[in-house]
Amino acid sequence: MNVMDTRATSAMLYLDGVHVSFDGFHAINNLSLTLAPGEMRAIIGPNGAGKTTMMDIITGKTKPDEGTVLFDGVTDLTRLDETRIAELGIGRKFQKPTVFESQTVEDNLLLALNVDHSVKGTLFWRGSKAESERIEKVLETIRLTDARGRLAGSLSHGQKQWLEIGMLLAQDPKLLLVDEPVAGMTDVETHLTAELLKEINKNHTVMVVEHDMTFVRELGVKVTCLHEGSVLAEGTIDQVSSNERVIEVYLGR
Amino acid sequence: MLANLPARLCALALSLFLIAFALPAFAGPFEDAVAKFANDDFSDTDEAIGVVASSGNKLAFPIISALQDGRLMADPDSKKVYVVGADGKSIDAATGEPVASVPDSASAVRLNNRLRRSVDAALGSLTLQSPDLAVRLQAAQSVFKSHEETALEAVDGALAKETNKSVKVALGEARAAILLFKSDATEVEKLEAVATLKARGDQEALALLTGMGDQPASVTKAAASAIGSIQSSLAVWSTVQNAWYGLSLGSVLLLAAIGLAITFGVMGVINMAHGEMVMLGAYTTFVVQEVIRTRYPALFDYSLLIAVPLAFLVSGAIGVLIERSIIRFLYGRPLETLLATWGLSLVLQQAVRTMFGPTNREVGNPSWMSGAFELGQITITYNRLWILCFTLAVFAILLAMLRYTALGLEMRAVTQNRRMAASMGIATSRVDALTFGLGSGIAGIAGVALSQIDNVSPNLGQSYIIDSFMVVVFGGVGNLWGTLVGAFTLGIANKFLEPVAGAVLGKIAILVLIILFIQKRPRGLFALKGRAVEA
Amino acid sequence: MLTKSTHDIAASFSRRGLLAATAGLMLGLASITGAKAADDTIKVGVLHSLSGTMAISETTLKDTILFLIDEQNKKGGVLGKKLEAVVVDPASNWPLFAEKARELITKDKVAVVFGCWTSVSRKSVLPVFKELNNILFYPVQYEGEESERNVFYTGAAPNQQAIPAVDYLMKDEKVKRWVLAGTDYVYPRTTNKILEAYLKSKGVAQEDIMINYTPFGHSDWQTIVADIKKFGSAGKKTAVVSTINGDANVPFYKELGNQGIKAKDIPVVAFSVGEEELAGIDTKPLLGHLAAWNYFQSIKTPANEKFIKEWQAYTKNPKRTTNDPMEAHVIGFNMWVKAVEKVKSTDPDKVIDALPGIEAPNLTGGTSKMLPNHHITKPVFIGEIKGNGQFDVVWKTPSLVPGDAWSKELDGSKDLIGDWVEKKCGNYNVKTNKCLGSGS
Amino acid sequence: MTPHMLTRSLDRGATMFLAIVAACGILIPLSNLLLPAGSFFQVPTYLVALWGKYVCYAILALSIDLIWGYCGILSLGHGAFFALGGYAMGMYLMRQIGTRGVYGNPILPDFMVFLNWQKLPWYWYGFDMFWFAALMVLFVPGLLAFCFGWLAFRSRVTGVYLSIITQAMTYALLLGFFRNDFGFGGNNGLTDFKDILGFNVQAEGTRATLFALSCLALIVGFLICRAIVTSKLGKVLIAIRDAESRTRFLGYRVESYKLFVFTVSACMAGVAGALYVPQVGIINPSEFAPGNSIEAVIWVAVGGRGTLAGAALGAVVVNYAKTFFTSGVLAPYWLFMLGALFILVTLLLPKGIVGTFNAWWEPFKAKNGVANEAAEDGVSEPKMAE
Repeated sequence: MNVMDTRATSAMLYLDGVHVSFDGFHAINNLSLTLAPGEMRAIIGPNGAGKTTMMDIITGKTKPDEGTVLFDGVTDLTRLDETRIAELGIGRKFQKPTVFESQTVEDNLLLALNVDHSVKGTLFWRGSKAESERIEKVLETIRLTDARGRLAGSLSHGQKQWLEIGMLLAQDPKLLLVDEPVAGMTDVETHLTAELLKEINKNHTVMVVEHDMTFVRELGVKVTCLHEGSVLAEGTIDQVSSNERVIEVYLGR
Repeated sequence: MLANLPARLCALALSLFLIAFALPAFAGPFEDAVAKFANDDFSDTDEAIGVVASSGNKLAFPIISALQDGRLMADPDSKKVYVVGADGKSIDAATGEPVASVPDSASAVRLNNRLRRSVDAALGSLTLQSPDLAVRLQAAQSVFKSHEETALEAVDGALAKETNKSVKVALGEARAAILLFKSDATEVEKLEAVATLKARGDQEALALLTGMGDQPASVTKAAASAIGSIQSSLAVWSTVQNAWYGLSLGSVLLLAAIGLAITFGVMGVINMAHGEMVMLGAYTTFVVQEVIRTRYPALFDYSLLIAVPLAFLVSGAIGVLIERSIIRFLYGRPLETLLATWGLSLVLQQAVRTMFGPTNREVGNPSWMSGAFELGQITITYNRLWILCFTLAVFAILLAMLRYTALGLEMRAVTQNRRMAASMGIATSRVDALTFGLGSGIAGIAGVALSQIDNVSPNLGQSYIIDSFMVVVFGGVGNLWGTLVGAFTLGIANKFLEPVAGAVLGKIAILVLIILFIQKRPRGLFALKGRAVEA
Repeated sequence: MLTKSTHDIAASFSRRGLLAATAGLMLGLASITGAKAADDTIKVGVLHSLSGTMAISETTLKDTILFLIDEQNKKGGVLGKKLEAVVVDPASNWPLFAEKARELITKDKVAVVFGCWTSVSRKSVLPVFKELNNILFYPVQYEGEESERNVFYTGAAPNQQAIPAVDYLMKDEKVKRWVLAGTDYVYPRTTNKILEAYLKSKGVAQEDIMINYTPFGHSDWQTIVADIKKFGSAGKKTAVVSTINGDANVPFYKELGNQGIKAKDIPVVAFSVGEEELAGIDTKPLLGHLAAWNYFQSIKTPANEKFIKEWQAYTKNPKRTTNDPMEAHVIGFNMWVKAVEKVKSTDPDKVIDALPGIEAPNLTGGTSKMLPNHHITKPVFIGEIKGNGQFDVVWKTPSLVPGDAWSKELDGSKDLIGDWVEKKCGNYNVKTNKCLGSGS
Repeated sequence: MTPHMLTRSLDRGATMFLAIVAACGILIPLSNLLLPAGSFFQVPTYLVALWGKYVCYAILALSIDLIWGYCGILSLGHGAFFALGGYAMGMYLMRQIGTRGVYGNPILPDFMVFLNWQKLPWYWYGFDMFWFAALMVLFVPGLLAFCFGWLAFRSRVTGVYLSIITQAMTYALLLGFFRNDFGFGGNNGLTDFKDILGFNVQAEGTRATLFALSCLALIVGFLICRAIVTSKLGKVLIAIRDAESRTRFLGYRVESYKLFVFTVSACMAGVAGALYVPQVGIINPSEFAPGNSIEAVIWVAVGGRGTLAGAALGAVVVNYAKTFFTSGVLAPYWLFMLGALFILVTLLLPKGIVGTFNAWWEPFKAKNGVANEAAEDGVSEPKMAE
């Protein structure tokens, strides 16, 4: 017990023995996973492995049937709702790019800034120079400065992915959960995204879920392979991709 | 069995009438009494009934049964009274002699409720020994109801000869009822009567016991205990009765909601014109019955069977039309569908109002849907029972259809993943139209059933639409079983609340409970869980 | 800072939109004000719902007025001018009733309005008629407790319907136990209050009276019919006095029939069920149930037979029924014509003053008279439902009953009278000799 | 509202809208009162009353647009808040009748006297004072909306479920207010008002003033809505409308936002109802009828969802159409017209009148070299909540 506790307190994210089932289907099955502060981790796994459900659990969208989910070593995430978890400093990018399509790129980022999110605060909000500067900086990082006035809905798929990452940056969370950031991107865009994530990782802990093995390889980080709701293998990309069970799962029996 | 009663009575009347025909008439107070029928005065008629019934004259039965059926004609000018036989031949009521024709100035002797009771009582004692079982039973029951002392002799006579068990019981009860109110009956007789009534144990027995007036102390005491035991058994039965009412209300709710469960639950289309589909089904029934009434009256009992497929086709076809012309442009915009279909419901209502007029139209109950039977101490009406069976049958067929037919499979495929289904070669737009048509068609069928218990007016649909939505939302969208459980839960809850809180407060309470329930389970009773829902 | 130029754009567009819209509305305004009343006709307003829930009852009344105007014009109109009907549809929407009343009087300049069915619609238009000083003929039986200068009540007051019916049941059927069942609105509430007080004054005990209210359009009557059955089996003769409103009656009677409650066991006397309502039901199981009205289609008088014939010819429907509120309109219309001819003017003030005392034949053989309280004298009939959807009159009052504006049975109103001839007051307290409230 | 918020909310479109409303609010009453009756430019009193009614409906439409157009909450029970506001005002007006009622009872309204009520129910206390009634006009609908919203939004009832339970709410209130035992006059409701703050409600001056006040309320309501939707809060609302869970993952407490606008909107609806009652002269439970609320939503759809001015315009256009079609030869067919209007608008003008108009001008705007930006009101097509 004592050993586990030490692990728990030092980790940025700590999942242990987590179970979730929907109508008898075990989506997450005794899942245990630890993410150290400052780490970037890639999560791979076939469809239905429970990757997105895991993210749902971490961000409070789904409550686990049992198990421990700790953030920053102390906070029990299973007791909190999405808003509170976001306020604690966990940002999430969805599998399908989800931006506010009827608002401008700039407004999207403005909404994401981690300033006062209360009703009163937003009602009486007046822009500040610091905020503008931050938005400016993020716009540059995600290369959307020229598109700042465009409706987010009119962006290309790749741009939307970036805008969403940009929103994560504006949110400035301690932990970023990034779900399939390069789905539908060109090779160039994929490469740029990998660079971007590495850049982000300098100041943030990042968890990336991705299918694209080239991309994962490019990230060059520790990889966890999920299958049927639990961890199948963990290690470098080479270790994992040579793991027999992983091959079996991916290629079918 | 009881359904043929009038026919049997007619036959009996005819046979007795033929006997009477052969006998010569004799003068006396009987003729004076008969002449009173011509006065068109309710008190005189009442008096005449009493005298005729107790006269012992062979004409008494034909006269009184003719009076009951409106076949006793009286001529106010000549004061002559005629009995028109069921075969159209007439006799002079006073003499029994045949007459060629009844004068034009004669009109049927009128009755009111008081007189109808007198007629029943008179006929009761006159037919206690009829050869026909059903008539005897009916007679015994009439005597029980009227419990007039004069009938005691006839009851005793009939009791001695009776062989049928149920008629015997009925006669025994009639006798008990008479004795209970007979002032000079012995205490033993009265105690026996109380015991008989206690054994009968229903509302009417209770009525007699509570209303029996001054009695010897022992009888009063026995009656009090009998009342107590009847009341406690009735209390149990009333719970059963409430449950039955709940089931019945639930079946009506389910029937109205089931089509909506398809269009709203399966397709996600909020069809505010759903109620109007129900209304169209009801009007189809009306049209079918009109045609049958004017052309093929013999088929009346089959009118609903004919109306069901027609209503399905009419509402279904209109449903397909609506889907093709309006709703298909609005997929993915459920709330706009709501607005467009609301407009549509206004148009349909006004269209029906223009075509059929604003007033209620008469839709009759076929004989097999009329009346009621007793189950223990509760009354079960045939129309409610058939509607319950019908609803369950529709539900089962629908479920089977979704599960086992190609269309059902396609429907489920399209619901779950439209793009995938389309890429697999399913003509999604055809499936959409058919699904909507199916939902509307079922609403039409519901209209056939609802026409049996409710108004057939342009407003018919309006009264069901909110309830239907509540049922579907309460049960859980996208789940037919949820709709079933939701409908019966709401029906039963409503019927158990109604006696306590009254109809209005009961309904308000149900609505508040639904609102609170949705807070607890935002997606209804049987919500789908997991990621699929959110996607 | 983020959307600095955005609004300017939106502005220019919504401005144009608004300008266009405003222009459209102004045109609309002009089209309303532009309408002018023609001088060679006398306009008669018809304010009955042609859509919505009340269309079921009110459409017939609209047709009745059109028919009467047609007949009158055949006779040469009134004061040498043709009558012209102005029909509006208040759509069973009470505020719309007030709006339409205002429109009829101000825009169309009608001389008189025939209209309303529900009490609430009358209450809604009442201030309008008072303010604009016009005349409303209200043809439906109602709860009483009202006598307004601008309204003439040609339907029955409670003492012209409810009390005679109860009297009949008490005397002829020896009823000892009463169920007062009604829809929960003011007419049944008031009628039942009056009846309750009346029954108690006749020695009926509280436990022998059961009062039950149901919502509008109530369709599931199983429980209530079972309750009535239970209440009726207490060993005393029981009757139901029904003030159940229109739509709810069909399922109510269907349930009664199916649960086997026969009129000879528990008769139901209804005040809102007429020939029109019965048209939607198979009446065979209802044989013997009663209704109390001031008119039945089946009443055989020459006037009635002529009326029915002409009406059916007018509507081109040989089966078209007639009913009590229609007769009320017939009487009201004829009274108005007589009053106008008497004062040779359609000026509301003159007509209002002329109307009390005017007599007009009703269709059942008598002559109804407009009373100073703006109610009329009417005969009361009790009819039994027959198998053919008609009524058979089993009892009638020996003479015409004058309508009471204020019920003698209620504490609040027993000292009140309406008298627009001498006292010029609708709610005059005879004890204190004062005209209460704003009634003058 | 801070001056800063006021200036931000006043763009040219808004200013134009306000100018038109203000002009109507001043000119119509003046023309009605000052010009001789019958002259061409004189607006007859009945039109003042009629248009006063439309303006109240416009306020209601505005309140619905605030939550539906900007936050994606489709309330099918907003008529309930309108009616509650109306009842609060109606109760004040009833108490003002005093001894002028037909029974002359100084305390009890007529309907209580003739149903033999002996004393005033507790919830009628205080309504003899205008300030109290005015407070209740805001407080009662606001409180109901707050409680209802607190329950519903916290447990994340959204989309059609929310719509259906709002409908259940207004339906339950409808049944309740129909009951005479509730002490609000049952089906007849509250009527026969005499005066308001000492002025005769039927006097032309009072009508004109009420009309002007309604216009003023529309202006204030519009400004409040504009201030809300042009603030950052407005952006959050649109974010909630378009992607609710995304907003939540950004750390916004979505339920608080919804609760805030829902309550504000209910209060606005209450004010609309309160102004409506003295002008139409009656308040009755049928205002709670679910159909009324659906119709109000349709006004918004017709005018243009997510365009505040459009919502107001829609209310006026639809109600004007109703007035127009329910008279004369068209009367028997007006439901066909109204129904067809609803169907055609949803099919052909999904953005409503103002929204379509804006979209139509889009190319023109681009040609003139203005950056192709989205404005909050209307240019962007709102995604329907699901």
